[in-house]
This record gives sequence, structure tokens and C-alpha cells, in this order.
Amino acid sequence: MSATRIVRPRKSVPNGIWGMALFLCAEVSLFGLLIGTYFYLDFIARSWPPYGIKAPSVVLPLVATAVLLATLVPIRFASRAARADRRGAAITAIAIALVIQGCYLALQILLFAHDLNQFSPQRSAYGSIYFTLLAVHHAHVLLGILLDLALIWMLATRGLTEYWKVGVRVLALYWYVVGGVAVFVVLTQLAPSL
Amino acid sequence: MATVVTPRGQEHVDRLERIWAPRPGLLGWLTTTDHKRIGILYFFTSLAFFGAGGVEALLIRTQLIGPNGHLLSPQAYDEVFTMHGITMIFLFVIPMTTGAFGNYLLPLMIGARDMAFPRMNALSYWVFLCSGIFMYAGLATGHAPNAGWFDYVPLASKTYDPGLNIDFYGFGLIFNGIASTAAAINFIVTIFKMRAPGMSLNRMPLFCYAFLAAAGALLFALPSLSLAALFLELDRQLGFQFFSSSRGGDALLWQNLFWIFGHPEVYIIILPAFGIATSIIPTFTHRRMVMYPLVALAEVMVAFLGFGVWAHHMFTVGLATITTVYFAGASLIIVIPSAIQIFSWIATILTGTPEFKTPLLFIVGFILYFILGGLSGITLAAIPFDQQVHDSYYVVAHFHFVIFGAAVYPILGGMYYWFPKLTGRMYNEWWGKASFWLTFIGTFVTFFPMHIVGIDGMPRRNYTYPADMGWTFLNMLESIGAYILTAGLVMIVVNLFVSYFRGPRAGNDPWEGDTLEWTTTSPPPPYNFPVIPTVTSPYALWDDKDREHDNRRLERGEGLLDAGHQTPASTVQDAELDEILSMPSYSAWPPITALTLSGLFAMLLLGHYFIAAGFVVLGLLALLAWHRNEADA
Amino acid sequence: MLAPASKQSHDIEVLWWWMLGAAVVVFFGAVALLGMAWFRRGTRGLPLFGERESVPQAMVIGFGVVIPVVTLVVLFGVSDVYMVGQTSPPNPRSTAMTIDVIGHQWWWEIRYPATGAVTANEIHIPVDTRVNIVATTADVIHSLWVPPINRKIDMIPGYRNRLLFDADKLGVYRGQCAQFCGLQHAHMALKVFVQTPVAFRAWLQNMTKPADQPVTALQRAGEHVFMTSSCASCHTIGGTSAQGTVGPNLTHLATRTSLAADTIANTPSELAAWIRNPQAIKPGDRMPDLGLSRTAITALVAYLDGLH
Amino acid sequence: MSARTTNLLVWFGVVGGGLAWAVQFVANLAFGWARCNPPVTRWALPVHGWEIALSAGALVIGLASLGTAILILVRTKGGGVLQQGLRGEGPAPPIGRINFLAVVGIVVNFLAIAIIVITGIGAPMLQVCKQS
Repeated sequence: MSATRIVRPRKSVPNGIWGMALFLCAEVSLFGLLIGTYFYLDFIARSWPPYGIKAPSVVLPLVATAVLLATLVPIRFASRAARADRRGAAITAIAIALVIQGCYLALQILLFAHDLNQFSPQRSAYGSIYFTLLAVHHAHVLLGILLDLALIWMLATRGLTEYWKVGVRVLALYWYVVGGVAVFVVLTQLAPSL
Repeated sequence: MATVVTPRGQEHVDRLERIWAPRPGLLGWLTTTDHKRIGILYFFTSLAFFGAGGVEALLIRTQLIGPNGHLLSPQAYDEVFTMHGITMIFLFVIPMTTGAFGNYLLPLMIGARDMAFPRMNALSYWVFLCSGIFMYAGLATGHAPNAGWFDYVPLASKTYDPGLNIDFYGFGLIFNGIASTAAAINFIVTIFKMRAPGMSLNRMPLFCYAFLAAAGALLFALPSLSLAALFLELDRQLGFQFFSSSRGGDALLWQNLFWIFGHPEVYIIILPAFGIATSIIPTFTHRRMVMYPLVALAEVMVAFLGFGVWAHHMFTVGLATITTVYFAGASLIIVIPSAIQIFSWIATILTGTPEFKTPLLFIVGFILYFILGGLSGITLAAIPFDQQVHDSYYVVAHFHFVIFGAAVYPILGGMYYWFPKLTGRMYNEWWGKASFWLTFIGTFVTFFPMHIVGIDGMPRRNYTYPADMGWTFLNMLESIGAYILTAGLVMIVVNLFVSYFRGPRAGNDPWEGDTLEWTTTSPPPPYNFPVIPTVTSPYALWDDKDREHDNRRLERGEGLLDAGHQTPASTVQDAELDEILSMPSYSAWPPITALTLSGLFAMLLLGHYFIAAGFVVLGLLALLAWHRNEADA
Repeated sequence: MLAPASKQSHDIEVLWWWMLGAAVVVFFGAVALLGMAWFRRGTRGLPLFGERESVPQAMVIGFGVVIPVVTLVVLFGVSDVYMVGQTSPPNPRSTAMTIDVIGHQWWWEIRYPATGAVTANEIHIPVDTRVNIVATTADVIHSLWVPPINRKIDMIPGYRNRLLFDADKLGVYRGQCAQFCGLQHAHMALKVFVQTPVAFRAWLQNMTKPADQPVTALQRAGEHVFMTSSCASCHTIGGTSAQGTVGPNLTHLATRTSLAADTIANTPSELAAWIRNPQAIKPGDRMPDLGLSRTAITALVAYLDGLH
Repeated sequence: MSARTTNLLVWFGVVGGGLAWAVQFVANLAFGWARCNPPVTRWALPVHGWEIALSAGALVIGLASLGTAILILVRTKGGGVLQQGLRGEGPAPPIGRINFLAVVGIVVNFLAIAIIVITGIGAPMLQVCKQS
């Protein structure tokens, strides 16, 4: 809802951001339950991961996650730029973030495919939760990337209206949370090796 | 007291009428974002599903009217009792309370002109409608879910249920969850941000606290159900191993995930009922609620503690006692918030001057049945006793007194209470009272004997029972009660239907109500309030000088917000006026998005994953087009 | 449950009556208050106290918080901390014997591991003896519930749940599957025979023996039918070539009182009807209609009724 | 104290005990499940020790939160949420709201503490991993 005729500098958080924040509450509890499921199955397993599946390799996933977290910097910059009415800067910042996030997703998909060759989700509950957890997380990254694209397009075509200023801040909030979730996801994924 | 419009005020009103003039015809309803129209759509849709669920209930009761009944085959019986549960919970009570009552009344009660996200509000409705049709498509094609609404694995796994039945359940619930999540977010933001200036947290009608709590619980509980359904479908469709004990999975994982959702769900169902009760009681007792702050906190506290009791549905699965004890503790203490509310209602009725009109009668019935269901609930928190009667008809009796006696009665009372506001006409009091007594007696006769047969050892979900068990008479009684109950419900619908055409004019404020919806005309105009109301207490309408002040403002044309579809937004805690929002008026995209989702889930059900992906793309494009139009489209 | 045949069931019953008593007081207390409200509907406030707001407020605190907290804490201590220990499963070493009860769609397999005796749908236990029941399942989740003897326990794939049977009254007690387990959930009952130790030992003794040999020509014909038709592929008869494990063990079928998980009585006519068309009696049951001739069925029934 | 810190204190007074209970609850469940699901050998945790420690910690936080709420109620006496039973508007926000939240906080914390105490005393009295 674009805010016209602001009475005075806004004291409270705009509706759009509240909406996204609450949506993210639901997403966070979804990931909480996924991670909970992972350890629940771990607790009742005779060996974890099951015999014949070697514990995940640590380096690449951690590096990838670090890269994803790095993109929170340009995202933060974009949201500041939007509040300061600097449209060009905002677009550029989002674009930079977008590129890095794209690379992250590409790498993660390669790792995912590689793991699929190692062990399958159909053979053991470990495989099932491992791949489901990662797939859900990657889906959220993909959604974020689509949001990036949408925002860039909207800012380019519609300009930096009140509505899209809020939009950029909403995008930023989304990425902060996805970044935070990424940390917990990767730690869970690598738990057997840590 | 209601708004008085002077000639000068009338000019301002006419101007608003022009700005907010609704789009005519069917298209107007399809593309509407007006919370009142959406509420009405929700009302009639969920009422239709209530009818369907009721028919299913009657089939069950008729099958069980005598021993060795054969009205339904075992297969048909399983589908019917499963659909009864799913319908009543997901397609009737939740959409009726949050969807219909919440949508229609919340913005009116907090003095807003619409929900925070009107288009998302429309989306929730259309998605809910499509998900309901989706699940009933299963019944129509003879593949209705048949493993109970709780759908325990492995009975629900591909091995023991190869058909599409369970897939209609799994995908249907994920689909339905989207609607509820969107609605929950919308309600919370509306209550946080859209309150009339001055309506700080301590001046919020208790109705809003109830809906805030319900929406919050819904928001955090639903992911658990969606995740469980996702696991289930991955197991069924792609052969994953979440629930197969031979491959390191666990059948109890489903039960945990399901009840992490399933118990908060119970409170999600009942909380709006509390809200309706707490807005009917002050009106008809002519006094404020006793202990306003405790009632407010009780409503929120129930929703919060509700997340810590789920395993009391699992006391018989053999968990370690050091685990169950925590659930038992929470299950007992969660009684306190309910007790606070019950005695606050009773104390209010006792110390006020109650007029026992139909709405209040339904609330009194609600209080009695809620106490009854609550007490049997306490006995179920006593683990050894629960382990004895768990999965017996005792439990059926318990949760029907809670869900029907306690959650549905306020809905019925609320229908009578707000009927004049929605239609501008008054229902027939005599038939109203008659319908109450019929419903009240029917409920008791239907559900009370179930305690006895349950303790006597009759398990739930049996399509029949032997003749020599001594259960025959009580079951016959229950079935007769079900018919009486049906008669009562039909009488309510007929009364309201006839009154809609024949009823006398009701005026704006027939009850001298305490909340803001009664200030405005009946039915309310598209902009709800000509001037944004002044609020200085939780019983805004009883503060006469505020209302007079508003009348003067209307005459002077203050606070009209007449530059387009405008509504104020205020700060979360103290509701200081913060900004003026322009709201969208019409959008065709919500129904279109809902259609793409329907396509998506239909294709997932049939296993055409590439076509499904196509629908995802379409859906994203629809969302993009949606946001091309910022506000007033 | 209200006719307990064991200390455990009796304790639960006592708990129930106490809770019921308390519930009655609360419920009719509330009814009384509402009734009072009706009689005083014209006048504000309360008798004696008038319109002082503090009185209803105190009422909410007292009835809504203080009294419930006290009662609930007591209930918690009594039932959820103390009684749980009384009704929950025994330490296996404290019991005289172990019986495996295995849930199937839709019947109960009963095994006496110490002796190798196997039967179905009828548990025999000696009176005044602590028995360790191990409840498992062969397919979906079932729940073993014999109200007069103890609380119920679910049978979950991958879990070995246990239950204490310690009956103190001779007699026959009916139990039923309590967890929805599919089409014939309604016809999945069992009987528990609480016997004197002597009678029990005699019964168990007989159970461990192989099946009686057919005597009459008709019975021999029946045995031939059993072994050559598909009966033998699903059912076991000890000491013969029939070693199927899909259906109940029939070695001593004639000693049982009921058929098809206590759906029908075990009489020649009922047995014949069951074999002729099981789907008419238990629609959806695993037992197929074998399409045997009338004479074949007569022979089969004669043979099975000879298995004591 | 700045309005911001006051507000944080007020909200600690409202939610502190509840959150403490949530942590005690979730952690104890995790330990219970880890210790008592087969095979018990992989996770030999001293469950009772953990239970007592967690419950004690939660109790302390709950009491602190309760104390805060009471303190705030006293400070905002005449905020009058309870007095506004029959008539009157109640004082203008924020005082009225803070007073209201303090009343709420007291009851919430009382209930949270009740659960923490009964489960914290009850659980250690039970035999570890005895099937219910």
C-alpha cells in the first residue's frame, strides 16, 4: 500500500515490512521443524549417517554459505540507498547481490547433483531429510533471486515510489533471514562431520 | 450511540459514496477487495461446507443408529468420517470464524476502512475456495481421503492406501494452508497497524485479542502441517523414507508433526469463539467485561501454551514418562486461561443486567458446554485415565463439546447478533429462541451419551458394533439427538433467510452495542466510517462524548480522508496516527493466482511435474502483474 | 474399565470417580451462578456486595486462578507423577512370563515365546500373575485395549511397546483394537481368559503339542482339501506341511471360542459360513473366497473342528 | 530510563517467563528423545541432571520477569486498568498501556512459573526412559 501524505516522519514499521516479517516467521518455523526432524531421525538412528553413506565433506558448503552471507552487504546498501531516494545505487547494489547469489545457487545445485550420485533419498531416511532440507533452502534462495529480478525491473520501470521503497526494504529483510537460515541449514547438513 | 448525519455532514458522506462506489455486477464480486464483500463470500462458502459436513455427520450417526448397520460400506464409512473431520475443521470453522466474522468485523471494530492487504485478503478467499473444491473433487471422483483427518502413517502410506485418496488429503491441506497463512498475516498486520488513532493495546476490543491470538497460532502451527503433508507426499509419490521404520524413518514422526499443528489448531478453532462471546456479553449485560486485562491475556496465553501440549494426543504410543510429563504439565496449566475467561464471562453476566435474547442464550449455552468439554479435557490430561479412554467415544464426546458446543455456538449466536448489522433487518426473536433450545437439547442428547459408551469401551472410528455390547440404546439416542440438532440448525438458517426479506428494519444500533461497528449504517458503506472514529476506551461506542465529537468532525469535514481510497495507519502499541494509506480497490489478479495454484496442485496430484512447473511460472507472472498496480488500480 | 479385573484398572477407576466428583461440583457451581444471574437479571451487582467491582474481580482470580491451580497441581502429582508409575509397563524381571501380541490387519497373533505356543485372538493368562505383554505390529498401527485389565498401548512399526497384565479376577474379558487400522478396524476384537494356574498350565501344555491327526474319513478328506487348496499357503497347522504365516495359526482352532477376531462364534455352521464367503462377514478382509464346493467345505469344517 | 529501555523492560515483564518455559520445555524434550529412543547407547546423557539445571534456570528467569512486571505495576499505580471496570476511559497511553501490560505480565509469569515448577519437580522423580 503506497503511503501518500505522510503526516510526519513515520514512527512505525510500514505494513509491507510487517507482512514480510510475519511471512518469514512462518518460514523460520518451517526450517526449525525441518532441522528438528533431521535431529529427531538422528536420535533414533542406529548410525548417522547410515552405513554406506560417508559423512558430508565440509569445505565447499561452508565457503558457499560465507559467499551468500557476503551478499547481505550489497543488499543492506540497497535498502539504505532506497531510503535515501538513490534509485540508481539501489538497482546496482541489488544487481551485484543478484550475480553473487546466482553463483551461490549454481554451485549448490552442482553439489546437490553430486550428492544425488553418492546416495539417494529413496534408500534411507537420512537421504530423505538431507535432500529435502537442502532443496527447501535452495528453493528459498531461488525465490529471493526472483525477487531481486522483480525489484530491479520494477525500480527501472516504475521508479522508486513509496511502494517500491518499502519493496526494497522487504527484499532486504527477506535476504537477511534467508542468510541466517543458511547458517543453521549448513551446520545441520554438516553435523555428522563437525 | 450511532452516527448522526446533519445536512452539511451529508455532503461529505455523498463525496465518500462517490469515491468508494463499488463496481457493479458479478465482476464486482470476482475482483472485489472490500473486506465486507470477501467476508460475505467466506460466509456463504463455509456455510455450504458446513452443510456438506453436516450431511456426513448424519450419515455416520444413521449408520451407527443400530448394531451391524449397513447403510455405508466400510470403505464409504471411512471416507465419510474422514471428510467430516476435514470439512468441519479446515473448510467450515476456520474460514467461518477468521474468514467470515474476522474479515467482516475486525476492520469495523478497530475503525479501519479495510484490511492491511486487501488484495491478499481476496487471494486467501479464492485459494480457500479452490482448495475446498479440490478436496471435494476427491469425494466426487470416489477417491476421498479415508485414513481419518489425523491420517496416521503407515495406514496412509502407498502400501496400505494405494489410491489417490490420501494424495487429495496431502496436497489439499498444503493448498488450504496457503490461504490460512495469508489470512493470518493479514489479520495480524491489520490488528497491529490499522487501529483507529487512540486505540492503544489497552483499549482494543477483546474480540481483536482473540483473533490476534488465533491468527498468531495459525501462522506458527501451519508450517508443521504443511511439512508433514510434504513428507507424506514425498514418501507416497517419490518413494522417500521419512515414515518407514525399516529404513530409519519413524511412524511417530508423522504423529509429532501432525499434532504440533493439530493441537494449536484446536485453540485456533475456539479462540475466535471466545472473541465473539466477549463481544456479545457486554452488549447484552450492559456492562464492561470483568477483568478486561486478564481476559485479553487469557486469549493470547491459550494460543501460546497450546504449542506445548501436542503429545497428549500421543500418551498411548509408549513415549518415555520423562517426556510425557512435560506435556501433561502444560496440558493442565492451560486450563487456567480458560478458567479465567469462563469466570470473567459468568461474573459479567452475574453483575450486569443481562437481557437473555437469542445471541446471549447461545453464549450461555456455549459457556456451559465449554465447561463440560473443558472438564472432560482435564480428565484427559491425567495420563493413566487418558491411556484408558484414549481413542474411545469418550474423546469424541470431549472434543465435540469443545468444538461444536464451544466453538460453533458463538458462531451461531454471532450470526443472530450481527445479522441486523449485515442486513439492516431484525431476525425473529421467538424463532430464534426456539432454534436455540432445539440446538441446545440436540447437542446434549447427541454428544453426552458418548462419554458413557466410551468409558464402556466403545472405540472410535468403527463403522459398526456388535449387538451384545450394551451400546445399542445409547447410540440410538445419539443418532436421534443428531436429528434434533439438525432441525435446530435448519431453523436458524430459515429464520435468518426469512428475516432477510420479512424482518422489521433494525436501525444502525439495535442492541446499543459497545464496539465501533454499530456506529455506522447497517449495512455498512464501502468506506465503513465517514470520519475515522475517536477511541478512548475498549468500549468506544459507550463513550458518548467521543461519538458527539465525531459527529461534529463529520459536519466540519475533519478526518474524512477523501482523497481516494484512504485509511489511516497507526503505531503498533499506542496507536498514534502514523500515515494515511491509499488502498487498492479492485484487482482481478487474486482469483487468477488462485487458479494457477489450483492447476499446480491438480498436476502434482496426477504426477505431471513438468506441467506443474509451468503453472508455477504462470503463478509468478500473475504475482508480477499484480504488483504492477501499486494501489488504486 | 468400570468393572475392573485388576489393580491397575481399579486404580484408574478410582481416579475417574474422584475427577468426576470434582467436575460435577464445578459444573453445577457454574450452573448455579448462571441461574442466579437469570433471577437477578433486572438488578446490577451482587447480593450483599452490591456494585463493588472488586468482588467479581476477586471471583475471577479465586475461581479462575487460585482454586484451579491448586486442584490441577494435586491432579498432576497424583496421576501424572505417581499413578503413571503404577500402570506403566513392568520391569520384565518382575513378571512371571512374557507374551508377544502382534497386531495384524485385522486379527491378533499371540505367542508364548518361552514355550513356542502360538494362537490367535485369545490370550490366556493365569490369575494373580504379573504378565509382561510385548505389543508389536506386523503392518499398520494398532492399539491393544482390554479395559477391565489395564490401559491401552499402541502397536507401532519399529517399536516394542510393553504392557502389564495382572488380573485378579477369573473370567473372560473382551478387548478391541482402539487405533483406526483400516476397513475392518471395527471387527478386530480379542478375548482374554483369566484362568486358575492349573487350568492355564493345562491349556498351555496342549498348545505346545502339534495338531491332532484327523480320525474320520471326512476329516482326512478335509485335511486333503486344506493342504491342496490355498488354505495352507496362508495358515499354519503344526506338524503338517501347512506353514503359511499370513493368517492365524490354526493348530488348535477347535479350542477357540470365536472366529475372525471375535467377529463370529466358533461353531461348525459359522465356520462353514466364514469359509464359504468371508467377504460377506468381514468386507475387505484378507481372507479370500476360495470358491470351494459344499462337500469340500463340510470336510474342511470337520477337519478343523477336530483340531483340539 | 529512556522510553525505549522502559518499553523493553515492560515487554520482558510480559514474555520473559513464557519464553523461559518454552526453552525448558523444548530442551527437555530433545534430551528425553535423544536419551530414550533406541538405541540408548548413542546418547548417554544425564537426563535428570539436565532437567533440574534447565528448570532451575528457567525458574530464575521467570521470577526475574515476574519481579519486573510487579515493579512496573507499582510504578504505574493509578494507571487504573483494574479500576476501569465499570466506567471511565483509563489514562491516556502509554501509561495505561504499560499498566495493562504489567497486569498481563504478572499472570503470564505466574502461569509459566507454575508449569516450570511442577514439571521441574515432577520429571526428576520419574525413572529415566520408563515407557509410559
